[in-house]
Amino acid sequence: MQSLLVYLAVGVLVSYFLSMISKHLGPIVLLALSLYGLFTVWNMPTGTVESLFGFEDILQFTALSKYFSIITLIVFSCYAFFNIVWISKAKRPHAFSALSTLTLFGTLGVFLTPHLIALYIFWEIAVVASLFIVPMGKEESKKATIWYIVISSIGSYMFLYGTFLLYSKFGTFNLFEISGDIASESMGFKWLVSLLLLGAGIAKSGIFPLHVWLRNVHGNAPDTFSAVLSGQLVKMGSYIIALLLGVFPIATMFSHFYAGVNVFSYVLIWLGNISILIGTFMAIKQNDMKMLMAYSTVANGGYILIGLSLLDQVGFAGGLFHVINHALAATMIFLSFAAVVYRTGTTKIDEMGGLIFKMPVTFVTYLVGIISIAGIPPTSGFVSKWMIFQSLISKGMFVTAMFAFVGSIGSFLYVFRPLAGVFLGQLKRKDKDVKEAPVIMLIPMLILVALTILWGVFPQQVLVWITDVQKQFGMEPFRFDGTVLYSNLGHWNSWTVFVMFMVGFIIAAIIYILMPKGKKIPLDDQYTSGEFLHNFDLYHYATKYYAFLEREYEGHPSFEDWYASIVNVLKAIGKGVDYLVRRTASAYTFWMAVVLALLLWVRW
Amino acid sequence: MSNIIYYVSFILLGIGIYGIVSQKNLFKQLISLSIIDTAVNIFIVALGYVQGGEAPIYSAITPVANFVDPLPQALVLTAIVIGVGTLALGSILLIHIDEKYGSLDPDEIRDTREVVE
Amino acid sequence: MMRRVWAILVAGVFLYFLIAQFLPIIPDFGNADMFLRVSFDIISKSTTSNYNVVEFKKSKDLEDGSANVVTSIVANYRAFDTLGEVTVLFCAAIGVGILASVLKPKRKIEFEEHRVLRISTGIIFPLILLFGVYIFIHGHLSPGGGFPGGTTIALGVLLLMLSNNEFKVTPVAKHIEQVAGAGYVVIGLMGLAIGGVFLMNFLPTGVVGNLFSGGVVPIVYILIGFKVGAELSSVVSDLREG
Amino acid sequence: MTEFFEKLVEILKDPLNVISLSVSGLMIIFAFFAVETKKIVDSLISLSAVSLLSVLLFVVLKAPDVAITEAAVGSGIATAVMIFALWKIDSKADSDNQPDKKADKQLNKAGEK
Amino acid sequence: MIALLIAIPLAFAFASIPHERLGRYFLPFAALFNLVCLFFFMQPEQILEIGKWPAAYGIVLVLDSVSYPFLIFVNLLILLMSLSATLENRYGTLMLVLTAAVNGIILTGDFFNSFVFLEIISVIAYIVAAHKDNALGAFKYLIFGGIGGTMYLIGAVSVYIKAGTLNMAYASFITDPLAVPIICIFFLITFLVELKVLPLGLWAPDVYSNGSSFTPVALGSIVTVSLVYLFSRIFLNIFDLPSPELVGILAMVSIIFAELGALKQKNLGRALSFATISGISTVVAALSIQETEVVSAAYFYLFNDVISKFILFTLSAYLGKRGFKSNKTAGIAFTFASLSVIGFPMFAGFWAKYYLLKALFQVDSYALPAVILIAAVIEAGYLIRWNIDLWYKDEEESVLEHGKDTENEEGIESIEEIDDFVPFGAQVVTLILALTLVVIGFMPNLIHDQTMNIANNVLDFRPYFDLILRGGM
Repeated sequence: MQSLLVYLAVGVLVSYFLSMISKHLGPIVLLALSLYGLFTVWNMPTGTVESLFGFEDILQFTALSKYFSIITLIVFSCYAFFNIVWISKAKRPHAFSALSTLTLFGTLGVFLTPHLIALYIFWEIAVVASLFIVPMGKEESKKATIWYIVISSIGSYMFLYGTFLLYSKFGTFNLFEISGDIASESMGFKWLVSLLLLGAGIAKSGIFPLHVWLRNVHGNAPDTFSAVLSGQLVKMGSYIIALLLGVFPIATMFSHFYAGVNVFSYVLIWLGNISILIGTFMAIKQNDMKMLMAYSTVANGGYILIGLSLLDQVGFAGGLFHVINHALAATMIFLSFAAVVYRTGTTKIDEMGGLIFKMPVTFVTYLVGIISIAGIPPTSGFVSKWMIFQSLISKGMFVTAMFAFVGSIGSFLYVFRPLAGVFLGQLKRKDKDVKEAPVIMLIPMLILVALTILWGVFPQQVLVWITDVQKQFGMEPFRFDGTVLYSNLGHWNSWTVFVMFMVGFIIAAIIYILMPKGKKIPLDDQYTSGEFLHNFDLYHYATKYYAFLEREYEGHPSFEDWYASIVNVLKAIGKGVDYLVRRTASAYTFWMAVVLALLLWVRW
Repeated sequence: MSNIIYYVSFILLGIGIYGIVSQKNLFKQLISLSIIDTAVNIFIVALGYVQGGEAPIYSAITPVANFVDPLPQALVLTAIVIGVGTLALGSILLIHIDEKYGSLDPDEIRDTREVVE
Repeated sequence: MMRRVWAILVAGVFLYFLIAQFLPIIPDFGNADMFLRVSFDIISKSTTSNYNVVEFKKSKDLEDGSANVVTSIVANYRAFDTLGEVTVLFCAAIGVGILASVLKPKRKIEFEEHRVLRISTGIIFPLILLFGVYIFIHGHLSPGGGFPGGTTIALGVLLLMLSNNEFKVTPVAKHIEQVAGAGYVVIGLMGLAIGGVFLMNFLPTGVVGNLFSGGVVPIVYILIGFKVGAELSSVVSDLREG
Repeated sequence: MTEFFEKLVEILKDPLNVISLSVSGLMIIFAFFAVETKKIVDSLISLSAVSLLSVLLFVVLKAPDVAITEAAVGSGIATAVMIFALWKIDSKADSDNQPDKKADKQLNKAGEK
Repeated sequence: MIALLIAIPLAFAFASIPHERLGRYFLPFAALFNLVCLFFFMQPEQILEIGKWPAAYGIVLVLDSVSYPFLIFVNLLILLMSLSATLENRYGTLMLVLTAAVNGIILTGDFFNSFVFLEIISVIAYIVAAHKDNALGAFKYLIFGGIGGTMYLIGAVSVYIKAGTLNMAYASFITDPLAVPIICIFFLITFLVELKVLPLGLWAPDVYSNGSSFTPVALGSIVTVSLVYLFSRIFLNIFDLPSPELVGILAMVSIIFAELGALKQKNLGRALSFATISGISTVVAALSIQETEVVSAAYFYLFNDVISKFILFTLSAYLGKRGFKSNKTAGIAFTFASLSVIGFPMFAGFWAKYYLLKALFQVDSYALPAVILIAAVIEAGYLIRWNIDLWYKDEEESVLEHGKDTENEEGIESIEEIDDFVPFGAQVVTLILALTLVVIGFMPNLIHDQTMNIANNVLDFRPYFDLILRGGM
């Protein structure tokens, strides 16, 4: 592990200076590093302990680390592969490659250490590195960066405060050593510490109170980096949540509340519900496809949080599983968007259309991605959602189940909008000569497609990792053999389902081939009252696509506005301070008298 | 005359502070500052006074030492000179302010500043 | 009007602190007992030796030979403070020079010439100069010293300015300032060289009360006098020329 | 009440005390005038008066060195410097310089309320 | 021998009067001379009785293991500033005097002498503050600082009245229990003014934001360090702080409000001056908890804050309306400095915050860490905004209007040397300092051992007094 981190640290400089020769070399270095890392991590036995830079036993390779590092490295290799061509569009290629490598370094470090301070250091490294990539995107990305840094540092400073609280109580920074004796502390302390430490995770994975940064940042970041942001950096938050919920004996720390779920988890579950609701409904509104996927990330973060905080055999496994398939799905969706933007140059849905004829492979990637997001078999997205639903139903938490259900219905709706708007429908005039994305870009997308379907059909590999995690945390591991997954309500055989789907697909294909085709009419063929209409936008799918739904929650409260107004209040106070500064010495002397009076008052 | 001189110097100091706080005109503030200096000097010298002591100078009339405390006087010498240095700086700064804003009244100055910034 | 009320309150806080809190801890007026203060030994000039009675024109070769105890403190016991004090004035002079040099429209202050004033100034100025020099040469015997002497000289220069408009302080003042200031430091360094300690009184301190007594004290005061005179007159002329 | 008067009388026996008391009273009056008057010139003059009276007080307090220094520095150079500054400020108000009239105009404006 | 640290710069200053630019050339040599003396010819634990007068009567200069590191740090800062700043004609002389005064205020062991040096520093501060036609701010500072200086004078004299001597070591034997807190209140007010703890630090932003390349550095870095030394000497070593809780609370309030004030600013210099206020308030708040760990962490924090603000202020003075696109080195130094101020890992600032929080939690104070972290969030907000804005700014349009010094020579020179606007010396100095921050970020013990040593020494009075008693040259 130490060697891997050192290689990455060196790779930062190497990729920077190689980019000076040719800007395409930077991503290649990153690709090589992440493939090497993937190879190392895949074969590394869990439980190995190493020292880093002379600090003893600071790196500890747990099953959770293995799971998350593998996800990270897969995402990063596809990202780097994709960048090899895309980098020519980047504003500052050298800095872009170097900072991407630094981000990988930071995130891997986060996953590899249980030492809280080291974890914080790696965490902040990842944040800083990504912080300076984000503003390379669109014009609004500068404002987005402020959102990003402020909310992310709120989270990480909460984490730091909690860390030091633990340190002042137990005198150690190692999470695993702490976990034993925390249960004996006072209730308030337990609540405070758990919430503070989870603050980082909540802020990072865009759970409800701190979800506002996702739209700006994912929407405005450089196109391929959005894939990393949504597919990987958000998962750092999920890692923190999983780690704490697994390591801390939450069940014994807090009293049971409802349906065998303790109070703390119940709070978290409700946060997850609200995130699902907000994410889904806001995603339905969006017209920018990247922002749409950002809100879907919020919703899926809610799923992961619910699954993890159920803390039982099936639910926890489902949450972990949802991590990996949302990572894959989000990455492929954003990469396909990046490919589309690479060719057409816009992210607005209603400025595109009919690209299915021009970019079929990209379309397939996107299709599989949204199927996985919407949780339709045979993709891996279904498996995780099935597990989470099983756990919810078996616990009898029907309200949460309803929220999750609404969430998946909504996800059908919002993923269909870009599908219809961007790929189906009429081809725009300006897109007449758009070509399919270059091959280098297609390969990683296809790899992701293959992985999604593979793990949807044969989930054993992933489940092995997950059950290792559960064994390590002392939970009852998830039961499965072969492609058959057992829950205490029933079982599910993904292979059978896959076969059935294939049959249905073939039948549909035959019907499609045999039946007569529909006739194509160009848009300008239609007219009203003898007038030819040349405003095609009115006829675009995406215009007023879900008007009937949006009408229902128009004028909803917007959290961005709330936070912005808080900032304005702060600025008003600052203006007051500035006003005081601009007085003359008279006012200063008045303040001196006030301080003197205070001093005298305190003495008695 | 017990402690009256202390009260006098304190009252002078209070008047100086009152002037700094109450007067808008910056020149007045400078003047009040120098009043404060004078008050503090009087106070320090009074601290060194000894009942029935002579001026601390060996001379034909006072051949033997029955002196007031000379050290506070030495300190006050320093303080006076420092005060006048500050005063000269303050005056030249006032000239600058008057050049820049055309007034010594903080309100008018503030108005011009709002225009400037 | 509200300003005044606030001002009275502020001043009241300070006065309350000074009178109710600070006054009780300081001795009553005139009752300071000298035996607890270092200045007792300074007066009897026996800080390094044991107590001895100092007599005017008799006792000789004491650790400090100036009849004026204040001067002996200023220029000998606490000469380092005086160095700093000179430096403060020096900085103020430089500052006035800098700030006056960047004044945008040059507005020299003009007076209508008055004949009586001119002629009488011509007569009086040497006397003022002489008086100032006297003050700081006798600084260690009689009241006065470098600062009042130098200031007197500066006031004489001021009188010259008032009397005729063409008069201005030549750069000679700067050189006097330089020589005097550096001279003070050099005397200190000579003390370092001879006595091994900075600002040491390395000359023999003669009989108390003689003109040539007190070791370096008169020299220091003369230097200070010239320096202060040059600085203050350049300050005044800077302010006038603008 | 009575013992206060006795104390006062016993204080006023010494002419030095009489001098210092009257001087102190004058100083306070002048200082207040220096702060409160409208025209800067007047307040400058009363400021120098304050420092001159403090010279008397220093003499009473047996501090001739301080007295002579204050006389030369505090009330000599300091007042001259400030007067020069005031003249400069007024002479900017408009070109010709009769300091006092300008002082009236410009400082009534400045020193109001 | 120690006196040379003060005498040589002073002699240079006096000698450099007649020629306008002479002082500017003397300055680096004087600072270098001091450093060489400190490193090779002077070791700690020695005192100098000036004029061979015994400690109680005369003035003593003390070079103990507390003042030694401070001296080295301050002289180093002066040397760097002399290389990085553009000192107009006579300001070099002033800076020489400032060198002497700062060395003096750190070395001296005498209350009145420290007052004299304090006044020298203040007078220089008034002059320097008026640079770039900033007379109003300077005048406000003059009046307010004048009152503060008066307070210090009264305090020093009343020390003499109560203790019979002005020497710091002997002054600690004041028998009257009532007297010490009262006297300390005088000193405390002066320090709150000079260390710009709100609400007494309100003068600072108007003074620091005059867009000069050396005003904020000289006042905010060099003078502040020396005053922090004097603060800890008086309140941690000789007397003890009156009502430390109140001081801590004031400092916390000052941290938060200064950050809020900085959040709103449209002018980089002004924002940075507010940031300086909050930084130094953090140090004061930490010093008011008189525990070894916390004090050492406070010195570490001071070190980081001073160096980072040095870089930020210098660059912001030269920046004008331009972004970093044309000048990468300046940009990198600026970014490193701001990341270090916020306290990101890999920089010294992280270790400053780390040690501070660790020590604070060890002494069970939970409010100050929260305040520091909240302040860090706000700081991150606006500093990153400035960084992004300057890095990704096109040369022509400037999103935020920048400084009030744009109409004078800054604006003109910006046209011909658009591509490389920071003078070479400033670039080198800021880059060196930024790399120092990184190096400390990887090897914090270099500084932490020193600060622990200082803290241990400053908190017990015994060795200091023994040193004075032993006397010597």
